[in-house]
Amino acid sequence: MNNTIFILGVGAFFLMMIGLYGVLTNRNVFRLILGLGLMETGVNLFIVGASYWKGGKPPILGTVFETKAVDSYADPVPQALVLTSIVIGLGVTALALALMVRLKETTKSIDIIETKEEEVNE
Amino acid sequence: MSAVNILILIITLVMLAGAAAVVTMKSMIGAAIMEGIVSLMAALLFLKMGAPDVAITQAVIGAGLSTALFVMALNRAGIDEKEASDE
Amino acid sequence: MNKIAAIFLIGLISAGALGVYISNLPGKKPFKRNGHNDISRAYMTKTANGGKRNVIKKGDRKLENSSSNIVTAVVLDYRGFDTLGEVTVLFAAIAGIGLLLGGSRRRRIRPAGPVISSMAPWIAAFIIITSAYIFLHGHLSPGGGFPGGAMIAAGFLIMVLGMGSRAPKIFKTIETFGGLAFITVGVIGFLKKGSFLQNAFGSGEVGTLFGSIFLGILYAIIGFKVAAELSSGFGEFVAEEEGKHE
Amino acid sequence: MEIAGAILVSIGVLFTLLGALGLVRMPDVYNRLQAGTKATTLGFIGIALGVGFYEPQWFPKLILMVVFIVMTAPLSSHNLARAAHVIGIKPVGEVDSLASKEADNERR
Repeated sequence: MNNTIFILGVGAFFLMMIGLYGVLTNRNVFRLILGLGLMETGVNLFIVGASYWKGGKPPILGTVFETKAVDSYADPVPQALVLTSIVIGLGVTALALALMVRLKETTKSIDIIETKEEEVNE
Repeated sequence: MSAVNILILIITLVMLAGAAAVVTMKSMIGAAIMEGIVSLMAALLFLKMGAPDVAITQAVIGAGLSTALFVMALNRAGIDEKEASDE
Repeated sequence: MNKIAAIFLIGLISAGALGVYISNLPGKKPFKRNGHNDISRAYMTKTANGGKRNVIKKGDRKLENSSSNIVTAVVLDYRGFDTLGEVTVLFAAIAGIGLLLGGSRRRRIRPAGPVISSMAPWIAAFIIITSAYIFLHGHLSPGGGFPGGAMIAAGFLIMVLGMGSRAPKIFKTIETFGGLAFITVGVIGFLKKGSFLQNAFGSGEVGTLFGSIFLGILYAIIGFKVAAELSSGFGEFVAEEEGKHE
Repeated sequence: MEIAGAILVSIGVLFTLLGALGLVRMPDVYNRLQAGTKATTLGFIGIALGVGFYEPQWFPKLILMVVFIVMTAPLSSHNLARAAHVIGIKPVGEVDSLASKEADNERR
């Protein structure tokens, strides 16, 4: 039954592509940061969705043990990778927003076309 | 199509619609809040995939802190909504 | 770049990538071993029962770290170097925010209305207690240091926005000592067991709070560190009221 | 036990539906906030207690969730209404008593 993994993979891929469209077509720095956030969410969904299989339980043993095969749990390694990736994404977004605030204070604009290099250097 | 499939399909479609709204919306605060909705739907998808740790982290960070951070940065920079047209 | 060119480029990428993706989807046959490759299988069996059998039984002891939550075991024990590097990256990002936005601005923050400012400390206390539960039980239930620390930062954000108080200076100290404590735990593992970040505190019964004291200590350290970093970093973004010196 | 849970969940779903209808039907921001917050709070309480009847060991956490919702939902709706009033959205009716009260305060 691969319908679900297909839906997840294609949905995550289209989320990435919508974020890429937002990054390519906007000149507003704030919208660029929003597009980067969309792309990041899409990549995280794709990594975890690639390890999905039907009926996979959350990888938590619980306090009441039964005799269970290890194969009945979902794969924990992509989840661990994505767990750290989300927090790093927040740090990167915050740094980008701080740069945007400085850009606005320096050049009175957040448009990437109107911002000239000489103005920044003054 | 089982019931789980239909649920995942609906959540994915809502998420993609929210992402399209982020890209096309005029108002910047509205776009930031829409990004929060996309993160919330992604958290639901993580939960359906059997990853509750990632779902909690995505819900707290993506839908809560990140949206507040966007709005606070707009406010701190003093960006007006009127100059935000990108055409 | 205009929109037509962007749509054309995205369509090109989509066609290529989706073609590769669909042609590589497995057919009727399920993935080999339900999709677990060898390394995640090894992590799961080692966490569960020392890598001997394929099943998990009640009362298993003498495990490697005796954590119920396998994701926690992978994040903190088997891939502890990754987590150390990740915390360092977060520290670098927050230090960059402090460099960019910090300064000698000491104006008064405008508090919210009376209803919010009188109710904000109670809500912040509730959020902080919940997040302490989340990061102390990181090896028993879903959660852990990263979401717990982010929730503490959210609580402090509510206090800052609602009551107009500033983030205190002690956060920088907590951040520094958090990093030092993480490395100290790693060095203790090096001295006692011979390898950096190895489990030096032993392991007890699976499913109890003190059964896996090593992961508990590490996640508490990470929780405090992430909370201090995010709180002090977000405090820089709060807009201040112009002109009023009080 | 399960019948009581089903009844509570049904009440919660009904109130949430009424809140959603109110969001569409109501004329202005303040009425919409009223519908969207109060009905949804009651709906959430019903759903949480009903789920507690289905799974009795979750009951303490559900009670904590209800306490949190009851603490925060009125605050958020109050703050949204205050923000809408600050940026100058007029209510639908003729009387704006809060504006006249603030005008009184400024005159003093």
